[in-house]
Amino acid sequence: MSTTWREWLISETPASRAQAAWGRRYRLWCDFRANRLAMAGLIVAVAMVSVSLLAPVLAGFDPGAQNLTLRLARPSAAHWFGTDELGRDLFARVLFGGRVTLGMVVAVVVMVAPLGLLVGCIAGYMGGIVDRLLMRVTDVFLAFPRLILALAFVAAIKPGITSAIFAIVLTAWPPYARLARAETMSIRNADFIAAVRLTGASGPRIVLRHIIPLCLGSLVVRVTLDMSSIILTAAALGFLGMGAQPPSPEWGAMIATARRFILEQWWVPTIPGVAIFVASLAFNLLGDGLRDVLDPKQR
Amino acid sequence: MITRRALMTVATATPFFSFAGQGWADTPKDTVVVGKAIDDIISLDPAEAFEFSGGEVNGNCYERLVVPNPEKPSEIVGEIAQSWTVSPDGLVFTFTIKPGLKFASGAPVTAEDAAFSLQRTIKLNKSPAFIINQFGANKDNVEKMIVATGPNTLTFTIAEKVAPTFVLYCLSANCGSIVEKAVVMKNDVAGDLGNAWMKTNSAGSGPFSVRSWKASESVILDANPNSTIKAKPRRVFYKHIIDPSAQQLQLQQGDIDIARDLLPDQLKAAQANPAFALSSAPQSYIMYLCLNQNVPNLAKPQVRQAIKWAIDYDGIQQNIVPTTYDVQQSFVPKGMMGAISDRPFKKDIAKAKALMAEAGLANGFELVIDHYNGQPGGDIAQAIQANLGEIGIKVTLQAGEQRQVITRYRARTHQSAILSWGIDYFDPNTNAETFCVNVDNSDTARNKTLAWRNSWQDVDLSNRAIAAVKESDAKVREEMYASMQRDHHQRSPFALLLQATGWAVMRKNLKGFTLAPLGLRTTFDQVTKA
Amino acid sequence: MQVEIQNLSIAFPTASGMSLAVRSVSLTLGNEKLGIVGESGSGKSLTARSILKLLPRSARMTADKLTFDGIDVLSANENAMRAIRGKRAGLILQDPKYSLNPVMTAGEQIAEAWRTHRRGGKREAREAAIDLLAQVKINDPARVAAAYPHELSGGMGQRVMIAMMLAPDPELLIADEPTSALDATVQAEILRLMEDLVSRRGMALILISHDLPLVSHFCDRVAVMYAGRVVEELGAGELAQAKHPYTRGLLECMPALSHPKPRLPVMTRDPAWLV
Amino acid sequence: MATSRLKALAATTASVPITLFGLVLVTFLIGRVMPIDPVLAIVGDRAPADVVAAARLELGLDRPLYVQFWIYLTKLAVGDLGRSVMTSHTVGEDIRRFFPATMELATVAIFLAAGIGIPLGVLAAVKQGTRIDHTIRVVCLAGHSLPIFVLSLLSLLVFYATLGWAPGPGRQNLMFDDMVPVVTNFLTVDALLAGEWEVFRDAVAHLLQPAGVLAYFAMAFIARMTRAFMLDALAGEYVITARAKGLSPMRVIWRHAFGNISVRLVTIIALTYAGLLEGAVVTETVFSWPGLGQYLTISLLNADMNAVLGATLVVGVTYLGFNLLADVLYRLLDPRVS
Repeated sequence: MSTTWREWLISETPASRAQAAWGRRYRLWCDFRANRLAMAGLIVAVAMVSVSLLAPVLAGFDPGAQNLTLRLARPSAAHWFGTDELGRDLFARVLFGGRVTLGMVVAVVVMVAPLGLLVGCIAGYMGGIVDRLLMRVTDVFLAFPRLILALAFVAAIKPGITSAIFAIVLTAWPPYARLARAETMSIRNADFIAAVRLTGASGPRIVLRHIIPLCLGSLVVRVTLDMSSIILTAAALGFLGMGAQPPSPEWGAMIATARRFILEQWWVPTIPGVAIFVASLAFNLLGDGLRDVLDPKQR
Repeated sequence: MITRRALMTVATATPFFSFAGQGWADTPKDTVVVGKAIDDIISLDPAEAFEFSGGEVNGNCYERLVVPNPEKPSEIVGEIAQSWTVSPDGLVFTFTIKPGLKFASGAPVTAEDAAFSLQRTIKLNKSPAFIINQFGANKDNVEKMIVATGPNTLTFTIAEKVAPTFVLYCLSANCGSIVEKAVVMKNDVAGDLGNAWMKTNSAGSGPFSVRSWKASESVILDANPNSTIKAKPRRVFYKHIIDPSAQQLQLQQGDIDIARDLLPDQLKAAQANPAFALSSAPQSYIMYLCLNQNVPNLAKPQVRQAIKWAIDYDGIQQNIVPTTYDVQQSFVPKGMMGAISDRPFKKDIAKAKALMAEAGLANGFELVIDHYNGQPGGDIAQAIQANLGEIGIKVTLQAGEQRQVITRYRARTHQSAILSWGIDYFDPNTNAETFCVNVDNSDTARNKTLAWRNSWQDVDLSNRAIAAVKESDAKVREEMYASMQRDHHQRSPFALLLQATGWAVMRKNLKGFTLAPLGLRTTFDQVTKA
Repeated sequence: MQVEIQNLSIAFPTASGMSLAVRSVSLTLGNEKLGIVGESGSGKSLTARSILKLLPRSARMTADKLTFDGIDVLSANENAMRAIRGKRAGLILQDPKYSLNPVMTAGEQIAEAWRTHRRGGKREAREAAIDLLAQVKINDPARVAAAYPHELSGGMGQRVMIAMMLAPDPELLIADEPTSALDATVQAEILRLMEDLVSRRGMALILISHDLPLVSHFCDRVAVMYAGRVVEELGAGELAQAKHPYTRGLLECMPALSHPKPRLPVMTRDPAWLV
Repeated sequence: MATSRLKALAATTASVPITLFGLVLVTFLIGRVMPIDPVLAIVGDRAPADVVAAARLELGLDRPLYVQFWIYLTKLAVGDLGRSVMTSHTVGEDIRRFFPATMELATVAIFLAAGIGIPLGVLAAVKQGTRIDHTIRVVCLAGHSLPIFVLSLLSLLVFYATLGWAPGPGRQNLMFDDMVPVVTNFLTVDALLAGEWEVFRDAVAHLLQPAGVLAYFAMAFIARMTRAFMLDALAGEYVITARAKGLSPMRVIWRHAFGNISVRLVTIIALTYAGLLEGAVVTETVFSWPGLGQYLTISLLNADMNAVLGATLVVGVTYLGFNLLADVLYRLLDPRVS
């Protein structure tokens, strides 16, 4: 092949469907790459994910290992971020905390996106009484004060990461359902869906094969933007003592236990705060950039 | 109002956004502002209030028949009672009321008021009522048991003979506060004996009276001009501040005069700061690890002892709670009659492991420990988790909101828990009973003591605790509690850990405030500000 | 009034570098009616809008010369351009559904244009707007003035648009496919109205369209654009003499009653045209 | 046209009671499965068994669940929200006291957020792709990325403890306590009604910091939506028309582009406003603000179910109310909706 990959990708006259598809993706990537803030977000997000995954290698300390003689030590060569109130290495805890936080984010997204999508698509596609019923349920959950619902839910089960995840899912799905419903309604009456219906495709098949894929673009954007709010909700739950429990190095819980040091050993609560901030900002920037590219009409 | 306004104009003459750092006015000279988490208050009615902050407020607003001498708590002195006698059979206590005492309304304090107050506590039958009704009174017979026999004399008849000091200490409890009958009955709604009104008001003869209580916001006490105890501050203002850091900040900024809930590290900083003075006193709260005997592994005596030998008491105390707790391994808190200074346990992994092997559990087992999600409970739980890990017990911590943990505890669904216990009244029986007595281990038991909650029945200790109450000889009684505690060390499913020390950090210009020990009265009547 | 365009190029950044949308176009316009014809994307709209400097933000414009009545448009800033826009040259867009502000009444929008350049009171402006609506042959000008764009038909909307652009009495009117969003029956009416007004006021007109015969009917001169270039310039009457194969192609694609063809030919494009 | 608008409105309004019913039901169920014994809050840990049993009976907890729910509903129907065990007041009284505090906070916050966020959003859209745009986006996103409790703590540390510019936590200087008669429970309004300027000034000073923190959080969303809407509007053909008319850039931006998005923005602001009511939960804790958020949290953790149900209901009603308001505004203000 004499042409380079790039030329193949940006060709105006693609020779195959695959080439067209990849060309389209490449062009989106080029648009995305041009957005420097979004790229910064992507790089930071990827870096955080990989650092979290490599935490056992990079940390150098066991995040749970206490050394009561060395409590609240200042940042030093041995302990880059200092130590906390039980003499645990803060750097290691922040790294492992990334695993907890990002793990929670992934778990929430994996549950909430399909759930919201399904409810929304069914409501949008079926219409009528099903739609009205599902939307009322959505309304109920939307009208709930989000953090309170999560708090109540966690309190009702028991504080911990698992219940925090379910609590966030419980509060996060309605907007997805709304989004998917709106998209479905706009697609439902499109000519090509009518055409598919003429070929005898069943309702579920239309929803699964034709409607859901078309909602994915806005869904991806929504998910990325939501990641930051998931991180923040998880941290708020941890902060209020209802999320991850000590000794788990979850960032919000770390701040909650360390906030009493804010006047003297300010770095102990501040460092996990910065971690939350950086992660959340990265996902926000990334989501913003993705929205510009994938979902220009929403911007 | 006029003077207050004049004060304020001066105070607010400072600019809206002052750059001077002290731009926001200091608190007024005649007002004491206390920063404290006061959301535990659910009522200010002394017949009902059973929580820490409510008790403190009552202590400033009411007087009782008798109280422990604040200088020497083992001695009982009269407050409203001038003197008292006990009948030879030990069943009838007769009190003579001091002349000249007045309620906030200006009306004199009479034996009728005193009798009414105690009857009212029994009749309302709220949480603290048992402190009085354990002597045999109930709402049907109370008017015969507690009688004003004259304008200045009152008799209190008990059903069976017990140590007189026990009775007197119980009468000194918060629920023995004397309220003004006329005021209370004026506010009676549907036979509630004024309970609804008394929740947010006061009718006592103490140095202060309640001006207002706004839940989760503030309690304001105004000096009671008619009290024989003349209060120096005109007003005491409890400001609800839940966050210790916020308390610290506001103390530094002069927005509050006293911070009550600072944490160890903040106390350390405050000690080093010349702008502050500190007051501390041992509190009645004892933190303990309990082991539910319905868990087979924990029912093995060797395991219970192994756990007690595995915990690093000193390490925990010195590193996590250096100022706010002391090591305490017996159930009677230091400072109370019957307390012993024994320290039988220290961290000894070899010994603990040997005990585990003896129990046939050399490889350890898994254990769930419930604890409060607040501090320092969380840190201590983690330290204990690490300690028990060394002898092979794999601990899973289960943190919960306070009432959530207690709900599980009361339902006996826990395996093990780290909790605190404070005394109900100023007599060792309060703790001896709860830590030892379990005469009915069924789910419908009337008295659900801590021993019951851990399904632990030790007939010998139960009987000895019940017998100790009846012993009139103070010396012998003290001995009985001492030996009970020593046996408790060896046999109980409780690893007693720490006794709380209360701290108040105040600004240097504040004089005359000290924290009272063991839940006795912390009062504000002698406080002055320079 | 004289518009001179020399060697105008307009480019847009894309993934594969800058892409030229207009390539070295040169045109001059006096007090006459010029038609610019070409298919979608041929650069005709951009060329016309460059006179008002109303190009998309990402567009990069270069030219040897671009003047409006001696004013150098290339170097003019926004302020200087505002002296031309509206006051001296108006622009009519394709579809009134989008080109009229949906949340302002027709009257407000016309009055706004009038007031911007004529400094009059509000009441005066309202009266002027109604008068202008009458001039574009609207029967019930007061009602239309009070109506929102979505309440008007396409033809009506375009009349509002014309009235709005004529309000400041400009010397040049640029009409960018003014009728392509309208019903065929309305198209002629609007064009006739426009031609009538332009002639009566002695204005110059640039009429952009993809409909060659239509344009030649209304204009003095026609420029044919293809792929960003002016491939041919003709007098309106000289269509028959068109030389460029693209122009010829355009003409042959037209169904005509006078010369019926069994089958319309398909346009063949020669890459050489691009050179 | 007017009737179709009214019909749509009526349909939206009709759905509110159904949603509220769902809200009550879900809260009720959560409250009942919570592993906290509601009796504990009333009688404490020490109470003997008979006192506990009496309290349980008093709360009606011995009845079957559906009976308890039915009793709650019938009382609710006559406006009786029951009594809070935490405060010993009726929940209605509590809400009248706590809700205005939160509303006051949220109201000041939303004004700050909209007042700063909208111009920033417009500016970012107008300067799209420039350094100004990037700066605004990052500053706004930062507000949305910081946990609100960190922001609150930092703000206290900086503006109160270090600089001394702001008064400390709480709703007012305690010397002013009880100075003005309670009319609305909006302290600023009450102070004005009483003509107490010092109290008013003090109340405003105490409001600014927590409201500022909330506003920064809300501003991010408002600015971001404004920017997005504006980009959309600026790309509209009618903007080209407006420019072709020779209008000044200010007029093009504000009258034409912004004029087109203002209705959509109103809905966004209304929704953000509703969101702030719950965003206040954490802020209130840090700033010792006696508001509904704190009330809800504390009641929840004490299983004070009447309080939780009542407060949730109020927040829910407010949220739905704002939604409805947004809907109404949209339908009434935007000439395009028919």
